[in-house]
Amino acid sequence: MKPNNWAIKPKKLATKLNKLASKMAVALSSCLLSVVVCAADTIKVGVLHSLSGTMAISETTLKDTVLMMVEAQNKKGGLLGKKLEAVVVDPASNWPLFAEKTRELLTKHQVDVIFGCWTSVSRKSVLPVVEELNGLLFYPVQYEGEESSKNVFYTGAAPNQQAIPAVDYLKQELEVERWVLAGTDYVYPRTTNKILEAYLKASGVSEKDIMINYTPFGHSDWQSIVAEIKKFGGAGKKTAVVSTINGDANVPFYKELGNQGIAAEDIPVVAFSVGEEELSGIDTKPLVGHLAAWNYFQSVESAANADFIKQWKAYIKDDKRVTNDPMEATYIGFNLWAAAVEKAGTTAVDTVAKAMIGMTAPNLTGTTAVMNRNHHLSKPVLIGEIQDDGQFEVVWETEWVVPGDAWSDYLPGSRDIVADWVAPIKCGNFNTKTAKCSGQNY
Amino acid sequence: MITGGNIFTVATLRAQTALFVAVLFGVTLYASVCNLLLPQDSVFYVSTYTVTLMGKYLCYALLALAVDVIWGYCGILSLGHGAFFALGGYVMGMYLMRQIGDRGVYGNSELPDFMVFLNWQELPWYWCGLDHFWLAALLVLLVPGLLAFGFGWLAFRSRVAGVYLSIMTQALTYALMLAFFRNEMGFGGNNGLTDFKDILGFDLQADTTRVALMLCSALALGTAYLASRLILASKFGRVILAIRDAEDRARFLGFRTQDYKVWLFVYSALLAALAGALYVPQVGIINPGEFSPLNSIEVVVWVAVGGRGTLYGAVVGALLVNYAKTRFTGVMPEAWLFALGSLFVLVTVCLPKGLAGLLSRLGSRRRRLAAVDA
Amino acid sequence: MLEDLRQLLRRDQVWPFLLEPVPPAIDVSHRMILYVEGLTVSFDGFKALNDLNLYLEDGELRCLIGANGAGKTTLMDVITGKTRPDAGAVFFGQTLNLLERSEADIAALGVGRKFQKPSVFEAQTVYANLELAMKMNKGIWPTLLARLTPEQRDRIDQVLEIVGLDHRRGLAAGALSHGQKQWLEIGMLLIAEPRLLLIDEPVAGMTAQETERTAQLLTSLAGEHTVVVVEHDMEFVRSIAKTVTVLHQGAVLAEGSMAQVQSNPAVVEVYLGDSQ
Amino acid sequence: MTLQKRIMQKQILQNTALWAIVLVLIGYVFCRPVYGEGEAVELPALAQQLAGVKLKELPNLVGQLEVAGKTAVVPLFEALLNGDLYYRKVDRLVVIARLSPAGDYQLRDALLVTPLGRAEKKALKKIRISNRVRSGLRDAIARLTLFSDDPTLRRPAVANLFNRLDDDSVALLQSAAARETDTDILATIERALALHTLLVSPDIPAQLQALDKLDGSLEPVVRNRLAALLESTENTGATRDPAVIRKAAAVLHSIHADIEFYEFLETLFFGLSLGSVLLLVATGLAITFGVMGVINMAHGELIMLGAYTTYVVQLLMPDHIGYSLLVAVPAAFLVSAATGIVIERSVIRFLHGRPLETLLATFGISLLLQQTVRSVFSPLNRQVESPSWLSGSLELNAVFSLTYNRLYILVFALLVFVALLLVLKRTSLGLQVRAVAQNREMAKAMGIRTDWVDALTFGLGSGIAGIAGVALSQLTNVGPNLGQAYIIDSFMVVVFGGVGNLWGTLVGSFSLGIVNKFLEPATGAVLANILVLVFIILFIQKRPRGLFPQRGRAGQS
Repeated sequence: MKPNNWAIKPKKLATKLNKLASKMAVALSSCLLSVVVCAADTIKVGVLHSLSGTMAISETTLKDTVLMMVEAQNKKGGLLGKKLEAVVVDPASNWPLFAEKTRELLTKHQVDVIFGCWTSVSRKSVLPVVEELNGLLFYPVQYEGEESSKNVFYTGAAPNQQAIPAVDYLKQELEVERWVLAGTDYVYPRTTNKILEAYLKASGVSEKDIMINYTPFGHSDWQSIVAEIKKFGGAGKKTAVVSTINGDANVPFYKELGNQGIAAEDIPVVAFSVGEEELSGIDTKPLVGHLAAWNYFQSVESAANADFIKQWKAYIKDDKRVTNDPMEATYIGFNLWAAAVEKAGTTAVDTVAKAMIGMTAPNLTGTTAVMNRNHHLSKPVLIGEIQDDGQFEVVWETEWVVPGDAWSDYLPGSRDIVADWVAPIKCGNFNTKTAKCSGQNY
Repeated sequence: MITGGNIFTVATLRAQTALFVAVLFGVTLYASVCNLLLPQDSVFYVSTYTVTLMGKYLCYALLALAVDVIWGYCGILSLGHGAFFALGGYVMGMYLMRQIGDRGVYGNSELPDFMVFLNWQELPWYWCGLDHFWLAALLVLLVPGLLAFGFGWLAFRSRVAGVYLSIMTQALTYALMLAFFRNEMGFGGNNGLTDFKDILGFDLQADTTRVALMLCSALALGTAYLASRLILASKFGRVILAIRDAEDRARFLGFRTQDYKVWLFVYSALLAALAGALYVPQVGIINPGEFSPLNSIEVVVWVAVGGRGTLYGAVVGALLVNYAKTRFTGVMPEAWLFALGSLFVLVTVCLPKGLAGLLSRLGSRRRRLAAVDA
Repeated sequence: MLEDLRQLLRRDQVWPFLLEPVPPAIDVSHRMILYVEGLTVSFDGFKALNDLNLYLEDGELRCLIGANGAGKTTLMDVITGKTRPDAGAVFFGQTLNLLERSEADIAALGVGRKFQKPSVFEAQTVYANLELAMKMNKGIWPTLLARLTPEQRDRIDQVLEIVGLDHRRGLAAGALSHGQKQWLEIGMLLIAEPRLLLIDEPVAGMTAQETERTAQLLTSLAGEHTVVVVEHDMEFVRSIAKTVTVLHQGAVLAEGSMAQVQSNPAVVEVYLGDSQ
Repeated sequence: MTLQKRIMQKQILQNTALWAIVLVLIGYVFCRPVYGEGEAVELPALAQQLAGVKLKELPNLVGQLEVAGKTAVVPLFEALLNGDLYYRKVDRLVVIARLSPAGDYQLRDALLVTPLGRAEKKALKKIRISNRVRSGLRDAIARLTLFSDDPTLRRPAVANLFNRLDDDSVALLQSAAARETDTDILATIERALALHTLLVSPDIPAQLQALDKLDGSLEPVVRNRLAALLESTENTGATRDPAVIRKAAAVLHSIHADIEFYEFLETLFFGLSLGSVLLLVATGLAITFGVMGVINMAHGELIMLGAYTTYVVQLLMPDHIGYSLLVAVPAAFLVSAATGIVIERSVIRFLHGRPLETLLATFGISLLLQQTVRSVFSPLNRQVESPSWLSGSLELNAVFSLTYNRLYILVFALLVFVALLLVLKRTSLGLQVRAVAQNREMAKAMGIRTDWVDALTFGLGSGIAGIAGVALSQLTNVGPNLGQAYIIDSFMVVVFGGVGNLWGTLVGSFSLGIVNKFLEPATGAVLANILVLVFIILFIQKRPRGLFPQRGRAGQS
């Protein structure tokens, strides 16, 4: 046994395995072959989504989306006269592994851009590495905000692009007076609910009309909590549930709601983590009428969306597959990046990042997405009602696009902080009171 | 061959230990020198990525060693050693968090970022004092050590053994995982602790710091290996083996076996905690996922693959499996899980002594053949 | 739980693992070394021992016989601390209450036990087995730092010779034959220098020759040690026993010399009842 | 029907936009004889407007339809509510369409419900509705069915009106009371009228009498109105007779006491239900672990296989979802049992007497099974439908109801348990299993084929895991990670109850379930879970062999 083997030898083996894998995994085939074939002079696109482990359910789709976009771009002739080459790694839903794989992408494969991450914790794990090695990360999922990094572009929704419009809708259109904020116990629901609580109190809702509840990941026994919600909702005022319940816990939650006789007309549930893909694994009959707030729904009728759905179904070779909001965020992010590279004429991170600001790209709902100075997008907000075919019927939408706010105005800690990556501020967390850019040492 | 690995002559053991230490330090020092002194385009250059990876593997190897000490030598199968590893890591993580000071995104020198945006007003008491490295270093060992002592004292005194003990250790780490997931606990919930800046004033992103941390891990592993070797070669070690093979007999000979088990368990937990504390600054994050029972079971598999009951087997197993994991998850994630699953089954059914057992069997056959030839 | 914690934190006691074990002296001023009185043990309603009384004289060799389930092994379990009785008392000498002590303590007091099924440390050498059994401080630190003194080496050599395993000293105990394991276990008892030896079926699986040697060994032990032998082999019992105790349904049925016992009508009825 | 009824009862508030329409309609219905003769001529034309109507205009259109069509539009409303209303793209004809077994749609006239032939899905366009429309439709159906002959229709209608008590609904209820024959419904109407009297009548004896009637009434609306009444006298000093106030307070107090009692029952039921799930998942383990000493870490995956079997069964019989579970139970048993036997024969039999090794090997098997399922069925969750007899709840009164799926699973778990006991106690297989568990060598000597018994025992335990999977498919996600969520819990139950003792498993699972559910309101779900785990860890220190240990010498070795 010579332990130093691990550091040097198995180059050949890896190449062989690469070839083998490309034969095996149908979805990966074209791209991985290109990894092997195209040795030099390509623009490398890193894909950092979990393909195994608990997050594989959600993230595999995004990996496929990026690969589809890369393929489409190559058909259009690539970028700057070069072909794009996707480098796919699997961080296996393991957070430290996300950091390790990022380092691998940036140092070993020297990718020009990374599309990746889903959970907040994975992004937090990757962040120091991306900043250290000056990479470029596009993050396509709605999140809790409270962050703006020089090296990250956030194409998902910030809380003010999802949670606050949803609450406004419930207040104004459904005249909700009593609120249940139910979430899985992690940072996104915690922050979102903190923001919503402050927002509701600021608009005159009293403490006793707000109920906050947290449950663990994958919670499956919802009997007591649903009974409590039912009791809370039986007090004579219109009640709604704002749900930041994550992933797997949703199915048993909705089932229990249905069985305990809580229909959408009585106590509507508006969810921020339930999209078309999640619904495709659920018997949606008991869910009909419940709501979700996103920046995109598959059911939106626009030419761009129709094309996108067609392209997706053709790429994935499955007519039943659906599209969802994080896919749109990936789509926008990719197009913005491609446009910025064209504009900058290089893939150098600093130049591209500069070109990104103010860059626009059409989104799939018929309007235009703009990358703001705080590295967040301006997007429209849509509220949809779940239908029995697993799709959403849009019942409300904002009149204009809403700019994403990195630092919430409703949290005491971040009220005075703004992100602005254009000179003279050039800072992700600029404190307007002290006029200082705290923490980050750029 | 009755039960391999235990009836080594003193000479083979010495040779084995010397070889292990030589290889360990040879490789790590070589990598350090090549990383720091050679230019990046040199053929012999070792990238920082590789150095960090090596550091991580060495921590895993130390964790595997910890599990092997109690499982291979005392027959206590702990499915919760990840708990001690993670606790050690959390203490270190808390120290690193305190080192950030006012360089966090909110510029709050009193509170870590995650406490600021969840509206914590002041630092919880259990965070106090952790800005001092030596106190943190003490707590790295003290916290998991006390937990191991408390758990072991209760469990071994009431003679919870075998499968029951395994399931209880699993419950322990599972309960801790759930607890650390709770944001009210003040450990950052699901996100855990991250965004570390420096350790003892050295920038964590610097190549030299990374190399130093990797060398520290190697040193820790080497020391732990030697210490374990000494302990197990003493009469104490023979009592431990005696307890593994016939606990009742040992008890009727006058040994308070529960005390022996408790102290060995604590020793093993300390090794695991040390591994965790070294792991965190190198990977840059610690979160409740490390408490997951699955992780702990995986560690047991590294040991099984390498060969339990031989210290070098545990180390080799940890390195091999993790290396394979790094290689293959990138290339074919699906096949990897199939491979890992089959590895479990094949090793337990066909290679109960792991690779080390295979080696020693081959070795003894060669010796026998040689004897015949002569 | 709380009570345990309180016990743990008692100021007037040093934690047992920190304590240097000093075996208390055994008071045999009334010539008796073991008192067993009113012992009752039940498993799920079945009385394995039923108000059993037994007294052993210091230095005697006593045989216990009785049918399966008569309570012989259970009695040994109680004396060595493995099983807690429902009622009764067990005293070692005049003063030492064995029921308050753990197995390890009882062993340290000088009660050795050989199991029905030979129980040795199979992964270790014969020599190491004896070394482990050697009488010495069995605390954690002393064990960690222990080195064999020349006297101890001599003692091991001596015992190896007595049990006839001299030429097997380097062999793993697991490689020994069944009989040799029995001998090794007896050797382990000897080297621990106990006052009282409890020996469960020592000659099971032994050849006639080996049995004879065992008989010799056991008789030679009596006097210096007190020996209790449980055995089914009546020939063997007859060859070694001065006093025999017959157990039946968890209680003493008869006691006396082999001849007395054999002519006792109660014993005859129990053993031969069916055939009459 | 019960679903509708419950939904009606819950409708306390209605948005004001709809109120206007409701008032007009009630007035209209009240002023005119209910079974009027005038058939509105414009009805088909109105119905036709549904084709391509904007969501915003739909509530208005529904109101017009109700006025024009009255009971004639009930089928149309119900079709609209259930999402069965379409229009044909060619002629924009509004039709009720249902999926036929052939895969195309069977069309019916929207008003006359006469068959209109078939159509492809592509030729149809669904008329989509929103919550607001849905709620309006439910109200309209309630009003239209208040005088129906079917008491199951009248009941929700009454409850609906009770919840929005005002002069108009009272008038409607009074007229309904006159012709009501069902005593239960009549009592509800009387309570509603009493509440109205209490709130508006100036007559103090009448108020007191009304309070008598309201005593023990559990409808939330009564509780809320009483509380509001007391609060308003306290805060604003509104003039009310002190006797009435005192009595109202007493009535409210007794209502709260009743509710507390029912809440206790409810929590108990939740605990039993959680316990029954634990029992189902742990019983199989109690056999493989308790009887054979095999630590089967793949137990969770065998449960998962059972759930996937349910999914496949539903795929195979899409038209008989109601019966699919009855087929799925034996199918899941067979699939999991067969898998279990294969595992036993191929791996576990080599590891006999080495429980810790079985743990490792079966953990590997669990990874393999998970990944296999991922490859075959995709990593996404699969959709398993709940048959209608499993949805909804058994409503015992306004505050206490038992959900059917939980109720059935509770009964089912007990049945499985009893069946298993019978198999073990009464059959020769059971005898052999117990014999092998107690003394393998002896059993072998008696001529029992121990390897065969091992395989069957393992198969039995695995099969029960499969059955548990069928039950779980009705409660939670069917995905590759399904099993992992339950494996630690099931080990806890078995160890807590005492290995090798089925009764221990029964008592263990129910007590853990109940403790968990009673802790949950006080501590939250996560902490309750942690506390239960810590409790078990400490309990095992005190009683290392669980609640019901196997005793005697065999148990100690």
